Amino acid sequence: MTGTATNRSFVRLSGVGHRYDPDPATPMAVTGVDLDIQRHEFVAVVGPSGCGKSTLLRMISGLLKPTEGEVSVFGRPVDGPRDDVGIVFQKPTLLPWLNVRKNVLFPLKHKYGRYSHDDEKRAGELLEMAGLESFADKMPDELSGGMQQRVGIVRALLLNPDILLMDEPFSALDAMTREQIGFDLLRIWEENPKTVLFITHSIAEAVLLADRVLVMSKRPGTLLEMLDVDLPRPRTRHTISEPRFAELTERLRKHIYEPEAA
Amino acid sequence: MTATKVTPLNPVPEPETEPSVAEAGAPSRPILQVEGVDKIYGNGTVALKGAGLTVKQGEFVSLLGPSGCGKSTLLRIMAGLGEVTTGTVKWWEQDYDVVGSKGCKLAFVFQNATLMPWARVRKNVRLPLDLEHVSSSESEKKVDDALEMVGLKGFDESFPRELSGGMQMRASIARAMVTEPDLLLMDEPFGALDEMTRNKLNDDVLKLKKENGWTIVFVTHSVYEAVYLSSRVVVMAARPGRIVDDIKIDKPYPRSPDFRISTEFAGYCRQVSQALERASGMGESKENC
Amino acid sequence: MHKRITRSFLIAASLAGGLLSQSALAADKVVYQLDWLPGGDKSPVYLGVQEGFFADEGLEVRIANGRGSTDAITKIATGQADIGSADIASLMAAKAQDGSLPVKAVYSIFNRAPHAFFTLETSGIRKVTDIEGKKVATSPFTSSNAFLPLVLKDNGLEEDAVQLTKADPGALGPMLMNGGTDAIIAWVTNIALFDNQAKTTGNKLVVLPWSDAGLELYSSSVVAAEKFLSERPDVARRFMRAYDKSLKLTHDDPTKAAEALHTMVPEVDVDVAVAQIGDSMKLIVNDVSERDGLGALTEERVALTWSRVAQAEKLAGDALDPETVIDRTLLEAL
Amino acid sequence: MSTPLIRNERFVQIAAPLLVGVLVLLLWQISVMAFDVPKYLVPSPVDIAESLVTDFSSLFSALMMTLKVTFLAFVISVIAGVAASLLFVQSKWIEVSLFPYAVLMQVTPVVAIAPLIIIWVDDTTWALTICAVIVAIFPIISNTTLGLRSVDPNLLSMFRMYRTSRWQELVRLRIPGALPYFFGGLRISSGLALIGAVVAEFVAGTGGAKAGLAYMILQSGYNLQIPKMFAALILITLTGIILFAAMVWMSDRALRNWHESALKVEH
Amino acid sequence: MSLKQPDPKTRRLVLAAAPWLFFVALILLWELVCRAFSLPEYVLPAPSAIVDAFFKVEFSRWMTHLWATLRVALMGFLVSILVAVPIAIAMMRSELLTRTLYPLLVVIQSTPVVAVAPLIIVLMGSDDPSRVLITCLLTFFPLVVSTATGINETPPELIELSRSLDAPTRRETWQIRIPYAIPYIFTGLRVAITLAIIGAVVAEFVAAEEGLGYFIQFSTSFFRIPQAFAGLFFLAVVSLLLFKSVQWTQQIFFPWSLPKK
Repeated sequence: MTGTATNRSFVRLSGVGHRYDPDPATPMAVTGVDLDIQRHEFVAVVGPSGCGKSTLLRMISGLLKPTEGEVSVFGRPVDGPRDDVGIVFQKPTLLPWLNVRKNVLFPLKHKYGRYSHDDEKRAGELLEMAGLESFADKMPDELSGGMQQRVGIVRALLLNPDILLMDEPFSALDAMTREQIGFDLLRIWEENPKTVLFITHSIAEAVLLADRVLVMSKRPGTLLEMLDVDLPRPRTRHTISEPRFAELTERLRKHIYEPEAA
Repeated sequence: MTATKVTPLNPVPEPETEPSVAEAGAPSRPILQVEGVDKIYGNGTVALKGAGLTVKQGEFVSLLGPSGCGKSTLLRIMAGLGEVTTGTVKWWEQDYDVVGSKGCKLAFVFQNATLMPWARVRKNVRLPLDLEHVSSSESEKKVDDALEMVGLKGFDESFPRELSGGMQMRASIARAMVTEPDLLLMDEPFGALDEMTRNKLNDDVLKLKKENGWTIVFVTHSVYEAVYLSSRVVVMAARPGRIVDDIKIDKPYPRSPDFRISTEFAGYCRQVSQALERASGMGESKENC
Repeated sequence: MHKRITRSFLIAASLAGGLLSQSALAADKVVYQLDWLPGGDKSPVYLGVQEGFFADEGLEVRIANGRGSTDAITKIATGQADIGSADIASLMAAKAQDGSLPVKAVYSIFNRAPHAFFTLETSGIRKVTDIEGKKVATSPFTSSNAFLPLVLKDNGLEEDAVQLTKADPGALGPMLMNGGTDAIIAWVTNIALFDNQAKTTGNKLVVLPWSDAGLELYSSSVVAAEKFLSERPDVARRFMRAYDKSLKLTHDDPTKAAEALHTMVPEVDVDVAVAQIGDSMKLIVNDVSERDGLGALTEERVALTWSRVAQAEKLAGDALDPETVIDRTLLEAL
Repeated sequence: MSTPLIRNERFVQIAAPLLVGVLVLLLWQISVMAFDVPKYLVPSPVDIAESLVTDFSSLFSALMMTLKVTFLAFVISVIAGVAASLLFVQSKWIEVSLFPYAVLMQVTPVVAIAPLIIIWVDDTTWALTICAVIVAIFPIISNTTLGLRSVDPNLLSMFRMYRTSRWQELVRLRIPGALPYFFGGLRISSGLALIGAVVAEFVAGTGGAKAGLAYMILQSGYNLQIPKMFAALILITLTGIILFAAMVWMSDRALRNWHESALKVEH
Repeated sequence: MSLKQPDPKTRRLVLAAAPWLFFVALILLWELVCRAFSLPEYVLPAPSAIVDAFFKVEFSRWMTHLWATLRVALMGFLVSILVAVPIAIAMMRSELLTRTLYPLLVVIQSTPVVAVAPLIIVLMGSDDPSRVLITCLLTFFPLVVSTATGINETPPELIELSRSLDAPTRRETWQIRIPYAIPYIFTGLRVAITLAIIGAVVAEFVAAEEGLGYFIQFSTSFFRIPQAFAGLFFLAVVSLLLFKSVQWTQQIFFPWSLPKK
């Protein structure tokens, strides 16, 4: 069931599980997850709502301690919030009182209390890469949902993290915007390779973006299936109409709806 | 369409064609006629410009377009909920007054379930009947049938908050069903649900349409959903909101989930996507998607 | 032009002089606590300030408003004020309940009970006994309330012979004029005020003072903190000297006193204040003061007052030795 | 349950505030004794408790009087406030014309108008009630109006589609939808009715022998029976807390079917 | 479908005019009633008599009284902000503290301030500090509640962001939680500012030598009802202005915190 563990594994989860309530009678949110993610791999996780996808993500980020098993990054166990992790949330969660530029710089301001001129330059570059340079001085509420989420991604990239954790980042967006921003993400990822863990409930999105798709079961969440996506990169709008794409999505759909049959 | 032909993973048995009302030979009567409708808001925003559309008996029409293209505005006008600035709207070839009389019933399903939080599911579903002063013995039966059809049997005494998002939406659909409407208007009904729930409800809607012979106008953001469900996809552009394309999906009902992985489906999706791209390019500001 | 320069020079000089004298002499500060809002009956202390009687004694007096006698006594007891005016009856009642209360009466202002029934001619009430079964309104803060049962009893009436209503003092007049009540309980010091109001509504005011109905006692007095008396006896003496002087001048020249009050409290009309002074003086300068002297606190009348207070407050007659609330040293030093 | 009491959340929830209460009382008692604070200044908790027992009959009748005014005022506020809200939602014109006066009533200190009301109204009980209504009515009006107005627009559209009468719309949709807001207003208003009754009695006086707690405070203050004064004060506070708790309980019971998110109503 | 939309411009205009027209009508009616029934001034003074009384009082006196009230109200208002915000922050930090403090706050809130005001004056003196305290007792509770609510409304994602950055708690409080609470704090401030005026007036009723509350009390005790009314209206106008200025402050300095149209 698990991917072939090689010594090149960047993020490694071994027998990881979590239970929110210390009472042992309550069910585990996540249990028995073994997973190896390679450096600069794009991994998507799909599963029904409440299957513990977010719990998994929080354990990798160090925000949540696993109650069983161990998470390690580059061979070192994770025991607290990590510097080299960027998180993108379901909602953009920008600070409404700061303009776009300051929102992007917020992690620095928040972590160190200040930022330098060079940091501002870097923020400018990132915004430019995301096609947001002309919006740098706008307030978040002047931006559409899609653009706000782009700012959220840029913000996560500011500290140049090795790992990018994305928790259903596009689920609040409409289908068209969602598709567009997905391609934008791929472009940014190809320009600045990161290890990405991308949580979504959209099968099509997972297949379109990821190198590998993991399927999680209902609570208690555990890894059911793993699917390598062999669609060529760079992926574009035309990828969607490839028969192979339809085939892969359908296979995943089967796994999720009738896991026993698959 | 130059998609390479591939064999589906599981060979799909050819579905038996359902003789839909529209194709049954009966004179397909126009249920809804929108002609030259403009809608200008108080602040000068042109929400709709010259919208024209005819919906015939038994059709499933999806309205698809970028945000701000006026598809919800158009749908509300179709429901008689908004006034038009210019142009005409006819229901069953007559004025709005006819709506609600026998054979001319409308029902509306909103983006959110919009259930009354203080009332149990049964009472929520029964509401349209209560508003029409239907006797309780009659309405109870209808409510039971509707709940059974949407698969909420046994949840009739629950409160909305006790149901999941998908189940709330089912209750909302049941509420639309109880008056046995002849035209069902749905405004992005599944937009707030996750993809898996959404797929399930899509199949349910198709099943209910078959059982009840509904005519449906359906607003959505999703190309896949539009192609999967509709007999026609109407593509709209923004600023000003207008209709730019009308694509027929020539796939007979009933449709099974296998339709989703067919080349045909992919082809339609591409066609609609391209129309949508063109429509998005037409707006004044491309950035503001 | 020339004149103006001279004047401003004079002002500057006097200011400088004031500053100098202050720094040189550093006047003793005294806080005088009123038991109610400023009014004509309180004018002596204002006159003393305006006429410079206190300044002459090297005192700097600040006047604070109060809300009833007990409020004034409490503030003096807790050291927020040094000296002030309050009903001696309230002081006795308080002392009887808490013997440690460190406040003493040093000078009587009203040697007669100021309490009275006010009614309109149309009510048909001509004497205290007519009040039976009538509606009577009173203020919740007044010491009159305690004496009402005594007055009723003295006149052969039951305690519950009247329907008593308590209302804001500002509302009493209108209530009477309006027919909201048959009579009110107020102080004779305010006859002019109510009379004016009665006149504007075409009514005639009838006043039935309780002192005429047999209520003989001391009332409003100057009371002082024991600490003030023991720690700054000289300041206290100087204060009373100036106060006594002011009171006499108020009697002789009510208009001057009223103007002094108006200067310091512009909200008070001179006319009203003059009338109030006139009414108050009947309680200050009368046959009792003729006999005992102004401000006197005779042992006999103090004992009489206590017996009435004890009756009114339903206290045992031996709950208090009335002499313990009296300090005559200042009177003697006048 | 084998979990020790200190780990039991419910126990801690109740015990912690109780403990603080007891500590505060102890501290109070000790400091009054240690610094020999005179009774006429601050009485000790023991003195107050003693007064609560010995003066129980007079305190109790005063409490009843205050409660009477409070309940009258509360009931009138609810009826008149709801009526005003129903009037306001009938037309925007009515609302914009009348709402400022509701606000005016809210910003005017009742201490300042109470004497005037006493002049206008003969019966003191009613005068006090009116003062208390002036204090208590605004939260009901503003919350209920807000509630009647914040109907789910989609539900409203649906009612319009079925061509429902205004009356049906009001009864079936607006009124039930406004309940959480209304209860929010009720919670605030119940406390204010009590405070209004006390304030009014404080400045405006009281009727005859039927003196309320505020008059009791004044009277015992006047007679320097400070423990009794504190006892009356404590009775008022207790009444306020009980009223508040009763309202919370009532709205919880009435609204338990609502989803939590519908309950975020603040005045 | 031939229904015409009413012209929105006219509608707005009429809606803006309605309250003023109503106000003028009300005043006229009032004046008329007073004259027709020749009501005595102490029952209900006519508007003309009130205006008259207003101008009879010297402007500088008005200003003296206004300043006295305003000074106490604003000081009380500021102090209660300084007290309430830290309490709300502390309550956010510790669940136990919330559980312990909250009942105490409810007790304070349930005790009528008018009843304790005389005690405070006796204990602390009849100067500004005790008046400010009386005002604070009235204002700080709504502020604590609204600030605490606001702080708890912070999106959990942002708290996670903060924790994932390993930022000090102090910055989490000041850079995320407090700004997020600002719309709620302003809701509390709007309530508190009118309560502050009420508090100042209550304090003046207990002990004062100047101030609008004192002025009103003084006027009634000398049976000058029109003057009392003039003071009352002046006070109401001042409260409304203060209320508005809180709104303006929010509009000018925190425009982002206003609800979206």
